[in-house]
Amino acid sequence: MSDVGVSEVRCPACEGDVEIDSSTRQFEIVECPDCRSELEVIGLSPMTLALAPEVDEDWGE
Amino acid sequence: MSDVGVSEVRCPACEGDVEIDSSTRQFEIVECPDCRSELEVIGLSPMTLALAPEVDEDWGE
Amino acid sequence: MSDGITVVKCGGAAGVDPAAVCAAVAAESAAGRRPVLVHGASAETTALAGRLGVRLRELTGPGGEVSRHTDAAALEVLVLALAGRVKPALVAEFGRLGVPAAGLTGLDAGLLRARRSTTVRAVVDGREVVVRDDHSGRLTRVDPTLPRLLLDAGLLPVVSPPALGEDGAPVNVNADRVAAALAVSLRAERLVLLTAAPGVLADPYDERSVRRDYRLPPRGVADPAVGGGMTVKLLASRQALEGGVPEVLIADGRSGDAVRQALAGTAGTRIA
Amino acid sequence: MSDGITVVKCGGAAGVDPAAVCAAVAAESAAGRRPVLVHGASAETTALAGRLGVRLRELTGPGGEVSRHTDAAALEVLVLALAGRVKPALVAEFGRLGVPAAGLTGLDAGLLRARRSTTVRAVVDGREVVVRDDHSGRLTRVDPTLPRLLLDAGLLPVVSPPALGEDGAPVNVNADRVAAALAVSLRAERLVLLTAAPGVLADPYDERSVRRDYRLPPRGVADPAVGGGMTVKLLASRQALEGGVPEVLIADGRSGDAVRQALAGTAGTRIA
Ligand SMILES: [Zn+2]
Ligand SMILES: [Zn+2]
Repeated sequence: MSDVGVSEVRCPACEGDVEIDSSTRQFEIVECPDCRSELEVIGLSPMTLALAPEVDEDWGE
Repeated sequence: MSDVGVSEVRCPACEGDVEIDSSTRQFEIVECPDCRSELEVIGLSPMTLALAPEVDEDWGE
Repeated sequence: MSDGITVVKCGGAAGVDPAAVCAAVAAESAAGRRPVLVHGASAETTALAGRLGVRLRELTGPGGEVSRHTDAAALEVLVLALAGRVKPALVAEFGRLGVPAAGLTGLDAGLLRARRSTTVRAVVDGREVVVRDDHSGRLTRVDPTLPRLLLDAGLLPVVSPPALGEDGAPVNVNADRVAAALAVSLRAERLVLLTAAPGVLADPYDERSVRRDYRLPPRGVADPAVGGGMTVKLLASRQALEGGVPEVLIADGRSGDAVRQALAGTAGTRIA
Repeated sequence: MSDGITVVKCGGAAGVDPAAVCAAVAAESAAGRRPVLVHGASAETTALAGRLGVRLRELTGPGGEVSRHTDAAALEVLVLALAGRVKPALVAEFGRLGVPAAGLTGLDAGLLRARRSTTVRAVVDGREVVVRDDHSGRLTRVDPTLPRLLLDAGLLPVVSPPALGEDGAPVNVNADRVAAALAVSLRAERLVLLTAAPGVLADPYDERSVRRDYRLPPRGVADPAVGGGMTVKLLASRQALEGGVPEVLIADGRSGDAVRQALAGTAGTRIA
């Protein structure tokens, strides 16, 4: 059982509110409901968002 | 505790008798008391002797 | 202008027989052609990781593609397997066959340069996350000077990842893509990608359904019949064709006969 | 005729700093000299064997000399350590320093051939026995073609055991002897054997007692002050001198300064 709470965090792109539930993990990607930016959870306490990095396409062996 | 018995084996070089005690191990080098040949124990049961191979001098890394 | 170089890529994957590949490639060399062998080490990496107690993790990309997560421990095992096990075995096998071969990794003399993907996206437990400890990346440059020097001296280059990263650390790069990029940069006449199947199959569950030819779609490689490890082979094929390699084959590496037929051009799937 | 080649051998042994050796050798290369680096991997072999759960056994020769028993499992670990760990690390370090280097083992293109010692004598638990599963042996031939090709192309060869045996299987050979034989075959100007001591010591317990010169006795290397790993270095030195290498140094590999001084000829013991 995980305790699912919700916190509201400011979107770094549009300053809108993004709801993050407490089961979210570090480095997870979330989408801003207002501006549709992809955001990365770069810290959990306090909950901190940043614009998600671009995708690097290639994988190795 | 090892049970130390002695067996007599024919020297392959001079046909003299070589005494081998039962603690002798496979591949051990023994010397013939008569002809001074170096002999290798190539089998334990039955105890079998052969002329020991020449020494290869070099070692690796 | 072509000078008769054939780049052959062998797995990697369990099922591809290194001795069979060496025998067929050695015959190619004896016949006066100029083969270059590129290899991976996936089966050996898995085995060695198990013995070393290193857990190899997989990442699922956002598009569903599955790949190894090359964290620092996995990179160490990968380099051990590629350079310390598969390559010496292949080079010794060529030596036994009387074909002088020389092993190279991408670290040698700037052969393969890569840009490490410092951030990759993956799906872990259903959640998309950013992974920052991955040591794989994208080939940025191939310098054909050293393999060409060896070829001109009558030697058979045996090439594998890793590549050298911008910070001087090894970077895991895909060996099929290495083979394609090397074929382009050496202006090879042919690229032969060996795999544990007879080629591209019309029905993935029926090995008799091998296609003689496969035309890549204008974009992507999407075809419901083509999946798994074949996707990266098709991407590598496209890269080679677009780079001017006249002939690209995907063929069976599981037996000496199969490899000989592939090198003779009488088996496998020709990609166009 | 000499063309300015210096063969530098680094351990192997714990205490010799690979980054320091690379920096000093890279500077040598930048100064227009032509270094060749030969390496062993004893510390890495021990570490890797521990992680793989492979027990490395030692053999005591009839004369009391102690050596590793290279059984099949030990050979596998040794090749992993030499070709899969130490060599990629050295080559990547040279890459980081902007010096194009290429890694070679004796398996490459017939570089080092050896005759495996199928039977060696050893003392086990006080009894002299014949050991038949040893995969070490004696160098029988060095082909300088490949390292010379690399040197002529401006590359720095990074060379190590194993050698290729007569049956096509890898054979463990001593890296100091590899360095000496390679120096002879390349007609090197200098052989520098780096170790975890400042050179040959007059008093083995006092590092300040380093000899500036050491004259080898007419036969053997017997000298009560010289023991352990120094013996094989002196045997290798004799081999190099008898083969026409004009200058042989045994010097400190434990710091960058020490290696630079050795390469400048201002530190270490000059063997004659
Ligand atoms: Zn927003
Ligand atoms: Zn006798």
